[in-house]
Amino acid sequence: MSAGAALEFRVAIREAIVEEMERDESVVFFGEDIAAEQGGVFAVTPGIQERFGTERVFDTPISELAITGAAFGAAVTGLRPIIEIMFGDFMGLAMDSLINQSAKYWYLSREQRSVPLVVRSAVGGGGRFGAIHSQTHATWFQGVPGLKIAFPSSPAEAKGLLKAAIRDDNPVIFLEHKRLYSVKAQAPAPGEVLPLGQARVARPGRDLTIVSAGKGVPDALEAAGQLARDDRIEAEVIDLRTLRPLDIDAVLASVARTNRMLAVEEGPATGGWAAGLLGIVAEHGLHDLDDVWLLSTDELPIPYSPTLEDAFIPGAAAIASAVRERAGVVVGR
Amino acid sequence: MSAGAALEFRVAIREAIVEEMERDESVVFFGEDIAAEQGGVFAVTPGIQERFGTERVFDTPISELAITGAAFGAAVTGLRPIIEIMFGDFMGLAMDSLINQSAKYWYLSREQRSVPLVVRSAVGGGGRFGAIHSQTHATWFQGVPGLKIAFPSSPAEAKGLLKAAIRDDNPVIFLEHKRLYSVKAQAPAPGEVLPLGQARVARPGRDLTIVSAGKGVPDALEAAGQLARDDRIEAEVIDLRTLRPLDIDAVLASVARTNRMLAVEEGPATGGWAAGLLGIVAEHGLHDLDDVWLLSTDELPIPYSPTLEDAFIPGAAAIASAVRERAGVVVGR
Amino acid sequence: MTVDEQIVTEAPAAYLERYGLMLLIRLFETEMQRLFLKGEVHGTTHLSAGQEAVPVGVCSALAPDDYLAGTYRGHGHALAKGTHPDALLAEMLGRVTGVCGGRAGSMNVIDAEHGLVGCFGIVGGSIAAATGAALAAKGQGRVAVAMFGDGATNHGYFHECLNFAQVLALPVVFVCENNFYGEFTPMLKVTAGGDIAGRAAAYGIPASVVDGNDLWAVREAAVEAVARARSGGGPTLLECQTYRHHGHSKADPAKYRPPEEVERWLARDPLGVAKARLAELGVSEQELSEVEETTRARMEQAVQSALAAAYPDPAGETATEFAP
Amino acid sequence: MTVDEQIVTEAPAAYLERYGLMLLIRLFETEMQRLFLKGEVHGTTHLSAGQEAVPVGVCSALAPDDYLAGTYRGHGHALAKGTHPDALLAEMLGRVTGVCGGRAGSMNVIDAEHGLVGCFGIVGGSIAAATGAALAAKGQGRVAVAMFGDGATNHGYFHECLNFAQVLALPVVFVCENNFYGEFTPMLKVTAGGDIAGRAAAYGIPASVVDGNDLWAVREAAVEAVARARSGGGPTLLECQTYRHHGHSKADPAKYRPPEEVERWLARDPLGVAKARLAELGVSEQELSEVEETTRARMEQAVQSALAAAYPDPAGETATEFAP
Ligand SMILES: Cc1ncc(C[n+]2csc(CCOP(=O)(O)OP(=O)(O)O)c2C)c(N)n1
Ligand SMILES: Cc1ncc(C[n+]2csc(CCOP(=O)(O)OP(=O)(O)O)c2C)c(N)n1
Ligand SMILES: [Mg+2]
Ligand SMILES: [Mg+2]
Repeated sequence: MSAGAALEFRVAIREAIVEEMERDESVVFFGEDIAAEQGGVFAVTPGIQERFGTERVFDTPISELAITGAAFGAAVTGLRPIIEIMFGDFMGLAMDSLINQSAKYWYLSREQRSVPLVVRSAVGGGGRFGAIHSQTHATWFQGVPGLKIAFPSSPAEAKGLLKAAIRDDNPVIFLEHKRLYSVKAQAPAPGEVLPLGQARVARPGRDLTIVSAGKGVPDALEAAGQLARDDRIEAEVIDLRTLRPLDIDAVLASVARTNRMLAVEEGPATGGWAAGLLGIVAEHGLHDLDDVWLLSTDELPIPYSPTLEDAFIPGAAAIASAVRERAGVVVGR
Repeated sequence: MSAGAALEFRVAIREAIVEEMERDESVVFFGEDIAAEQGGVFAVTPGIQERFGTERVFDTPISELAITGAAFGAAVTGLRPIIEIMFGDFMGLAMDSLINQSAKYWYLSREQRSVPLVVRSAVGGGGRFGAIHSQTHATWFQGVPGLKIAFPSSPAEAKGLLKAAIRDDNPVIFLEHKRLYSVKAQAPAPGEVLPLGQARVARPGRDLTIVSAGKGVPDALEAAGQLARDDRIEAEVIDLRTLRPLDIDAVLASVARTNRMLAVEEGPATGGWAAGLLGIVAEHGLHDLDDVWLLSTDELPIPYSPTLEDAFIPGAAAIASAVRERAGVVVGR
Repeated sequence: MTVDEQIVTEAPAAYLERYGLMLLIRLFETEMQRLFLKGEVHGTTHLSAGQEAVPVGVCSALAPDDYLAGTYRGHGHALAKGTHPDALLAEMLGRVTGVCGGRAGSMNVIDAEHGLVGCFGIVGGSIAAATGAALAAKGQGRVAVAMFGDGATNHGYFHECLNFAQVLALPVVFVCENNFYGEFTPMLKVTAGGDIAGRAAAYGIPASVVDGNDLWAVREAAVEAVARARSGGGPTLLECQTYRHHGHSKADPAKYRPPEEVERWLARDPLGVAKARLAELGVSEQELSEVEETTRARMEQAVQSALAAAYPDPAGETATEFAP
Repeated sequence: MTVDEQIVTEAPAAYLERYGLMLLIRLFETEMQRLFLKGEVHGTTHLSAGQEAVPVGVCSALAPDDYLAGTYRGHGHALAKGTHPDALLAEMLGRVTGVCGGRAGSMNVIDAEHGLVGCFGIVGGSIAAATGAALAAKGQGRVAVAMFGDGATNHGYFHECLNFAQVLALPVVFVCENNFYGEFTPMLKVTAGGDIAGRAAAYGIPASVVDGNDLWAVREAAVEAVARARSGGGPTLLECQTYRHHGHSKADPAKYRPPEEVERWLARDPLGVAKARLAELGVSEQELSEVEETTRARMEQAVQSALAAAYPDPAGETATEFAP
């Protein structure tokens, strides 16, 4: 990532859409209330309709089945749709077409056509939105071959990954953590497009590997800073970037160096991506491992009340103390 | 399981429904074409409407949103619905109400009401039904707190687990592998109700643990028989019975004895339940483990053509050779 | 007694009480806004000020143990169905005395004791919940009501459930609060055909367009629909035309609405309409102010008690994933 | 030239060719049944014998590069849109020469080269696929058609997509093949209102009821609807009433249908109807038999070539999860 002006996460998303729409006429963008003056409920996309017109950018009825199904149909006949399913929690309504049409088309058609399609949604807890506006839908889709799932951790990552997702010829589920929208950080180099399916070392370290994605990455980085400062523990932080495909090689390479791995997920352990990652790492790298464990949420819906929600979601402090408790004695100096 | 006459899997399901409907007036049963003379496309439920009348057993329009939503609404106001979503592949259409209404109600209402509800579907490949009538939807739902997921492996298990699911006060997703419907085996003791959330040792063994669910269990048992006979490898087979909650303790106890574990899933490794199980086992039992690995499917949709489908799905032979290849030298005698 | 007779012969006192309930909702929403700005209400909230006549009129036609499924814009739905304002407000503030112990929050309130099946955060979810409750209600002699917005009528839930309910002749009333906007998008822009009540014809369901700012009109339509449902006549769709005084949610200044339109609707504030009608019916200024005073005091008491309540202590929570 | 003029002035030869196509579909279905019983077709299959006039009439109104989305009962949809019978049959038999290399099978055929967006195994999926194709088609001067059954009109996909398409004035034609049953369940038992074409009014979409066993009637309605779509007039719903000669799928003997009903429909076999009409138009016996002979030979050739083809070799498959 080269130097640049500070970029807000929501603006990074907007810039990626605008740049790709300028680059390729076949990119279209639609969803509920995304074109209206506000530019969606998180004010991510104002001005885009004004810029590209109502044929390429439009509001739809509240119809998740139609939005997703229409995006599929359009994607296999020449357009490259970006759609917004406002909150990830609504993705259950959009699931059928994604898994039974978009995800399978390339294979079933014996490669007659691919399905260039991006589905953006706001995900995650911590915003006091309650149980039905705070979920992260990644795990509902992670087991579906043919889908990619991207989960950026910073403004620069958001821009680079979204540009990649729009250019990608496969259906990409794109997760935007709502507590990142207002984060400002270094902009990427102009035109930068990041690879889908390639994790990155967000912070090198020798004592253990912390793997996460989305909002978990800045939390892990903050925890790593605390651990380095207070406990002289040097944690390596891996940003998965995509949850499908999973860059197992990058994780294995890190674990081969550190021998310890903590996976941090804002979601329950059972059926979560973090447990699955541990499993695949154990399968391939068991003899490199001195310890592996998970930091996840309780096996409960996400609560509304601030006291409950704060205790529910693993943040930097929880990550740091998870490391201290389980590995402090062994790896601390 | 006590001795008894041979029972066909589809009849086991039917008997469970009939017995529970007789036992409890509030149990109702509806879905698409389940009441019609045929009793559903797999002829599982003929005669039930005749027996219990059209108020308690009825056919619905092709409306997965309405069926699942109505089942939820009925469950929190005094009925105990059993619904059929014909093929598991259609569960994407039924997902919203299950995850956003049924799964969260007990918690969000602060235990005002529970949601006694069972969702039956036919799942799995091997029937030449193609990519969109062969999926197993367990992993789409496994990460959703508040849901139970049962996956029986035999007629007796089907009957006992379905009776438990109907009596359970929580929403239970019930998977019926379509290649089990015609299996005949020992009937359970009359009135037997099996626990949800408790795995069972389907075959004891000292050399390694094979964990599976549903159709994978008879396959693993067959493989274990071959391995014992041909390779003098004694595999312990664990039938998970439910994929949520996961009976980690049972798996850990087995692995503590055998030190090796193979998880067999008819589905891809990425995002699958088997990888997640390995991960949680690794978290809690790393130092008991000499080896862990997965037998899963390619990361592709399920193909139609017999040659492709047969190669795609891991059966007994694939399980046996997976064990021979990875563990034969170490544990074989 | 016919429905009309029931409505007409009712004493004005009953309407005065309903006016009090409408006012309670209004005051509740005003407090919500004030408390939101003070940081006491968290996340987001959807106010129903301007729409009070709909839930109050509808619930006036229900028995206490009939079922109601409301939406994320649900404070009025809950209060009209009987949820205690103290418990509702405490829930909004995330306090342990909330009707759901602070777990649910503004969009997901459940109050089974008062027949509130729930408020549903998914557009269309209330339609499905009420359809299901009607399945149970059928055997219980009860009726179920779904509240939902104009935007929800474009959703698959609407279509599937109306068809399902009619096929099974379920005792359910579908009440569309048509406030002419779904979030920032005008109803006519996304609703083909432009006619919500008219959509009922597709299912052979009787429907009517109701002045949703007139308590009397809403009540009359609801009494008829509820009677039909209870007597085995199946579902009804009521399109109650109304208007929200605020934006969609706390973050929305609602600049997309033409000022003349807003003014026109403000001039027909359901509270004003009801007050005028009560005067016509001979209710005195003093009777009115008494009710207003009581209501204000009730609301004040709700605010005090909610603010005084503790936040839930995560360490003390005994939540279980599953019912035993 | 108006639509009516187009239809009327067309030479009988064009209809003779279409008759040949209908016959091809019928023969295809007959072979499918025979081959199923021989174990060459696997899993399940849904035959469309009796419904041939619908896809043939509809596709006769389309340009080759217009889009069609069909269903699991899709052999007729694919053949009418131009899929080669050899490639289609080979797909059914799971052979490597199949249009999808044997990967897709009976319910999921895709033939992009011929504008067949796909056959969709999810009820209602074809409606969504065509709606989406219409989004692209709009800028391409093309039209998209959705084929679906009566049962699909109770699905959320139907409602959401018709509304969506009308709001955006998309160039799409919604063709309901009303064969009066969804699996074993009579349409009237689960379809409130009992009127499919009538449902279009909810969206302000023009609709008509069409004799789906009369090629001429279907074609006429389709030509008009396609012209409307292509000229920016938006969607149309056509309810084509027809009947399937077989059960729902291979396992279904269709005993739930009253014998008189079956007989009534068999007496109006679309092939018979077409033959009689062709005779009226002056097509000779000999011309007819020539077409029949050619069609039979074409089908025979498809069977031979499909049976001669290899099964895919799993070891040789080069499938990738993702497009590069
Ligand atoms: C399925 C679904 N899609 C989108 C949303 C986001 N959303 C919340 S309210 C709303 C507008 C609903 O409009 P309407 O039905 O008219 O009800 P109103 O808010 O006007 O009362 C939208 C789009 C949601 N909650 N659920
Ligand atoms: C969403 C969904 N639900 C259920 C099914 C199972 N199913 C396949 S065909 C069918 C009946 C469809 O009836 P109709 O739409 O009238 O079409 P037809 O088969 O009569 O051509 C059903 C229920 C399915 N494939 N998809
Ligand atoms: Mg509205
Ligand atoms: Mg039909």
